[in-house]
Amino acid sequence: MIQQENMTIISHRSIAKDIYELILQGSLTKQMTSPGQFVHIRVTSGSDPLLRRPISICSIDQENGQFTMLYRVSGSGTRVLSEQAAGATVNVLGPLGNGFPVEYLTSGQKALLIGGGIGVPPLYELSKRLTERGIEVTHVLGFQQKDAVFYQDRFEELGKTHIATADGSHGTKGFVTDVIEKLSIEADAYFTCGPSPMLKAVEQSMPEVDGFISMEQRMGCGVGACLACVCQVQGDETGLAYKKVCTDGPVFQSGEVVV
Amino acid sequence: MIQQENMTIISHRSIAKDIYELILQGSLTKQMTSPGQFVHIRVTSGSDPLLRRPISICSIDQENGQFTMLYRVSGSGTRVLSEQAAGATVNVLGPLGNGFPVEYLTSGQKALLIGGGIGVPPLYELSKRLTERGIEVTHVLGFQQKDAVFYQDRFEELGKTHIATADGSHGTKGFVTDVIEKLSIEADAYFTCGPSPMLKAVEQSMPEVDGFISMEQRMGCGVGACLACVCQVQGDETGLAYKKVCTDGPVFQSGEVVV
Amino acid sequence: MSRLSVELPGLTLKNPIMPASGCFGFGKEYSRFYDLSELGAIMIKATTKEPRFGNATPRVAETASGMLNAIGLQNPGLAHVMENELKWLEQFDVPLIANVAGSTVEDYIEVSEVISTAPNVKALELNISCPNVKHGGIAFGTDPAVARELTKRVKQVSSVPVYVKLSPNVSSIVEMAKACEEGGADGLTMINTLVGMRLDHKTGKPVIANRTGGLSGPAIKPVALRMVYEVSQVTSLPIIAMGGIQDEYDVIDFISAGASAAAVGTANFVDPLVCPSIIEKLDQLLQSWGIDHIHDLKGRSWNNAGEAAYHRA
Amino acid sequence: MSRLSVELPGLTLKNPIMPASGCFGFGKEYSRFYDLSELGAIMIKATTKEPRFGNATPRVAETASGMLNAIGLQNPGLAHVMENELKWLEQFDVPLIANVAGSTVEDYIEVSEVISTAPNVKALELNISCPNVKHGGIAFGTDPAVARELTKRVKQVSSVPVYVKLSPNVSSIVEMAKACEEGGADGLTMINTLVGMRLDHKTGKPVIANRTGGLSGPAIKPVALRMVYEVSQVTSLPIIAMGGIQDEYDVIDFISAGASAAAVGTANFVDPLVCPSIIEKLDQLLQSWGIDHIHDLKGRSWNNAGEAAYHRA
Ligand SMILES: Cc1cc2nc3c(=O)[nH]c(=O)nc-3n(C[C@H](O)[C@H](O)[C@H](O)COP(=O)(O)OP(=O)(O)OC[C@H]3O[C@@H](n4cnc5c(N)ncnc54)[C@H](O)[C@@H]3O)c2cc1C
Ligand SMILES: Cc1cc2nc3c(=O)[nH]c(=O)nc-3n(C[C@H](O)[C@H](O)[C@H](O)COP(=O)(O)OP(=O)(O)OC[C@H]3O[C@@H](n4cnc5c(N)ncnc54)[C@H](O)[C@@H]3O)c2cc1C
Ligand SMILES: Cc1cc2nc3c(=O)[nH]c(=O)nc-3n(C[C@H](O)[C@H](O)[C@H](O)COP(=O)(O)O)c2cc1C
Ligand SMILES: Cc1cc2nc3c(=O)[nH]c(=O)nc-3n(C[C@H](O)[C@H](O)[C@H](O)COP(=O)(O)O)c2cc1C
Ligand code: FES
Ligand code: FES
Repeated sequence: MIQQENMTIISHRSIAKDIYELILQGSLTKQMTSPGQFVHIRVTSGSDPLLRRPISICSIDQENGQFTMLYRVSGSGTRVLSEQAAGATVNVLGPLGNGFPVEYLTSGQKALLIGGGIGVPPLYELSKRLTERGIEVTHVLGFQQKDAVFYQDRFEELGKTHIATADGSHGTKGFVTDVIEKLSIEADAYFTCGPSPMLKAVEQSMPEVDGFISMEQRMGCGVGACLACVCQVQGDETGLAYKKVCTDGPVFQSGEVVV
Repeated sequence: MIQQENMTIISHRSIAKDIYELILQGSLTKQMTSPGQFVHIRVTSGSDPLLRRPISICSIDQENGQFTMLYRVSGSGTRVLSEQAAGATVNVLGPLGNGFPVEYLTSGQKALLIGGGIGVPPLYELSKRLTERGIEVTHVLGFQQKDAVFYQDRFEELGKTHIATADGSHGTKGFVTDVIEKLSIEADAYFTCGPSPMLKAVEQSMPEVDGFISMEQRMGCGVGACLACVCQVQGDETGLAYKKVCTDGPVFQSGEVVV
Repeated sequence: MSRLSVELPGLTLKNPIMPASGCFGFGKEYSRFYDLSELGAIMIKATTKEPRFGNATPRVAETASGMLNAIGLQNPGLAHVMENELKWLEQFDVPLIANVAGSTVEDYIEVSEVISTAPNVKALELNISCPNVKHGGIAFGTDPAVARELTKRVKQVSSVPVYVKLSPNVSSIVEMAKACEEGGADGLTMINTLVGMRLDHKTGKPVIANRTGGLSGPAIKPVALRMVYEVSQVTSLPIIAMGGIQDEYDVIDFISAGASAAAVGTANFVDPLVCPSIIEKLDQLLQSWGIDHIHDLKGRSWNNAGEAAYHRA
Repeated sequence: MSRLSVELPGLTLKNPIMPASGCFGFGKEYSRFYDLSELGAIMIKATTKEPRFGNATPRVAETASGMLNAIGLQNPGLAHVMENELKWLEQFDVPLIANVAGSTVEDYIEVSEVISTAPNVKALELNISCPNVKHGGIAFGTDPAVARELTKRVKQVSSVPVYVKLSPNVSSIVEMAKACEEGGADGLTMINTLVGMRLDHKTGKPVIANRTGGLSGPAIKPVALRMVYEVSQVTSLPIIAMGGIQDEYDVIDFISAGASAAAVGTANFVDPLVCPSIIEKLDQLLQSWGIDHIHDLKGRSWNNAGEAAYHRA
């Protein structure tokens, strides 16, 4: 069931250049079960900015009824959000969408988690779930430059972690696919989230491996009603088959939709 | 000279039903000299609400570089303002307009200050200035009902203070003009601020006394450029003479403009 | 009779609040939030003869107090809508207003004739004002003669009353309204979106794939209100109003401007529970004002309705 | 030559930023905030033959991300403007664009003929789009034939280039633009305000004494941008664009849409220093993007201008 709630800010801090970590508390947390799902955030009670903002669930703490989001300040909505202090409330709608299938792999198998920039956050809860199930996890995380890197230590606690930066200021210089090729990392399945060009490159670089891809799209409602967020199904020539990122996704199996 | 400044909130609290007291600090305070002037407040950096809000200067504390505003939460702008906490900044443009002429009376003369609702605040600084000059001040303050009354004690410290409430829940039942008539208060000049019907009633009830009236009008720019806030000059048949409340006022001599 | 119940051609409404077309799909998604039977009516997503995929993405962009959309009338087509969506909606006690779109007069006629026979479709809403399709749509909505003719033709085949949805992108909305009235329309719905655009600051290119889109949300409310005010004074047709409605006060404004009922579009995206919330608060507000029926306030911006009621309050 | 300097018919602009007519009076008030010589130009308040008091108050009302105004062309009349306001403005090194209004063609002609002879008036802006006066104003702005004829007549008497200010309250702004071009206009300014309305929630009556008013501010930017985008592709006239501009990015958007310069209206009320602030930040932004001249970005929403510049950056 989808709900909306005014959740309380427990902690709110900058963890990298323009990147904020926001911890929220409320009963909605109970509904959050699948890594890769997202919430739809209302940043003001006024009418500017008007629309909600989709942000991935990065980490769930059922014990304390809290969950964590990481977000980048890029426009008006995230800027307003970043000005909220602990104690204030944020209106959250969710959890929305279908997350990554944690059950797809079994103990002893290998998972490759590939994240780009602000696509990295949902992989954190996913990695926790996979490692809990005894799956061996390798992370390849791409960032713009050194000061944009976040959560490296947390990912390292869960498994091998390779960092790539576009300008080479930290880790390997280049893209995540460069790292994957260079190290010829093997995996029984990959799970990826990030900008479309990255998703496309990842899908093409491992055609023989099963993969799960989290898509981004501009959204209106976030609940499947407005048809803002559609993407096309691969191989559909009519153009009439389509999927909604907000409710059919955001996670799709590789080959399912046109990235 | 008019300036604008992001002033810091020193204190912000509710002092009566829907009435807030806001104390701001900044170098702009230095410019504030005349009681009855107002500031133009921007309550958000977003575009809703868009326009500034005119609020009177209630009290000036040059020593600490602070001034006080009292305002009533009545719509979207004042609601947003009321949510700002101490430590935050508020963008203030001002001081604007022409205030009450403190020099109009001399020591030993009698002043009658008549305020209605949210027109009461500017009379506080005025009363301080007048009493400092040795003028005997009487206050007649009208409110809707008991829980809307504010600053009664402060006014009492400065001079005789009569309260009227529309429903009789505090002080005299009725309007400020009822009190003035009943007590046949004498004065060398009156100074008044409040809703137009009150201003009109006051002007009519004391035709023989010199008076100064602070007008309210919807504003755009607040600096004299947009012509939103015009009022007509009494006796002007052409309709071409006019005054701008924001720059020619808000205080006018009684008989000068059409209330 | 309740304070909120309203009778309109073809429509017996528990209350005058309904989601606007295209902002509520065919109801399924929002049925996860509340019982759709609470609604006055539902204006379903535009239906065309054949299925349509609509425009490329991005299809939406945010603007100051508003949003642009260019969905492009994506829908599964008449047959599918009849067999699936409308059937599914039969479980709810709520009248449907079917939004009909097309590229040619014949398209409109075919869809209208068929969809008006569905048992829960109580009225049609001719979408002659969609700014986001190349053919038809808005062309029908800017030429009075074309609008009159289309209305007349559809009236001949429809089994239920016909409302025409007006476009605000015209020099005179009054002329358009009169033309529809002459064509035999049973009511008007207004307004559809204003044509607008957003550019990407860095590239300078349109954010929306379709380049332009339809502007909706609170930003357009002043324009919508003015148009309802103008039209309600010159036609006798009932108006279902929309454009930026977010709360019960916005509904009161449109009723005061002369509307008989109100539809909520974009606000559903901001708060999925907005419709039931408005219904509840509207009732409370009228009660606290001592207003017996919402139509006691109808048109009071230009007539004297509600004066007595208001002063009594 | 600087990154921001722009040449337009009659106008040599240090930068393409100017306050929009009616939002800056005749400059006196804002001269207390900064040196008016910093501005690209000033579009002065509408001037009519005779003095006008304008409409009753309230004259403004706020709306979501916008405002309504119905000032009603209040101004001290042609003679007073010539002798006082324009004279006073001569102390600044800034070209003036005189906004001309009237109720009849003859009014426009008389004012244009005289005001165009003032030494600092470098161009006229025909206000055929004011929604807030009973006679004239918007009537001239919604009929292409009338607009063409008026333009032609004014061109015959004006000593300086003539820009026509277009109303957005039309079915086709492209038709209006073409008509003005045919009439011999030297440029276009767009857009004026959208007609809108706000009601008092409690009484249901219009907040503005004139009942309807002109909607301006960020709310209308998407509509303005779309119209500039459409018009710039079909006429060769330079466009001075306005509608919701608040910062340097908004200016870039309008230039990308096809405008040659930009005017700032409502934003002056929000921040009296907005014009000089935009000028400074615009220069910095272009520099940081490696753009040599702002017109390298002109029309890039629909042409390939700026592609090279952008990729170089
Ligand atoms: C399923 C999903 C999960 C996401 N998870 C995260 C996350 O965990 N952390 C994070 O920082 N970002 C995430 N994003 C991207 C995030 O939604 C955008 O960065 C954010 O909406 C931008 O808002 P703004 O106010 O900063 O920008 P503005 O430019 O003011 O936004 C204007 C409009 O465009 C939309 N928009 C802008 N950029 C994007 C984008 N990249 N994707 C979708 N809509 C966009 C906004 O939602 C808004 O409607 C996610 C997006 C999706 C679809
Ligand atoms: C010179 C002057 C001094 C004032 N001093 C005070 C004061 O000290 N304390 C106080 O509480 N109020 C004062 N007011 C009134 C105050 O400006 C309004 O109450 C306030 O603007 C309402 O804003 P809102 O966001 O609550 O209401 P909204 O209804 O959201 O306002 C919408 C628009 O209407 C305007 N508006 C609404 N009511 C008024 C009004 N009564 N007068 C002028 N504009 C209005 C707003 O400024 C805004 O532009 C003063 C007004 C003027 C002109
Ligand atoms: C995403 C979206 C899709 C829409 N689709 C349709 C549609 O299919 N048919 C139609 O007549 N109007 C459509 N509209 C217009 C709305 O029904 C409504 O007229 C408009 O949005 C103004 O109301 P609002 O401001 O409350 O959204 C759509 C609007 C939006 C935002
Ligand atoms: C208070 C006010 C007065 C205006 N007066 C005039 C005027 O006299 N002549 C005119 O052509 N436009 C006038 N306008 C319209 C503006 O010049 C401008 O076209 C419009 O406001 C859109 O720009 P903005 O959104 O930046 O305000 C006025 C606008 C406002 C807000
Ligand atoms: S965002 Fe509305 S359908 Fe996906
Ligand atoms: S508010 Fe603009 S002139 Fe007074």
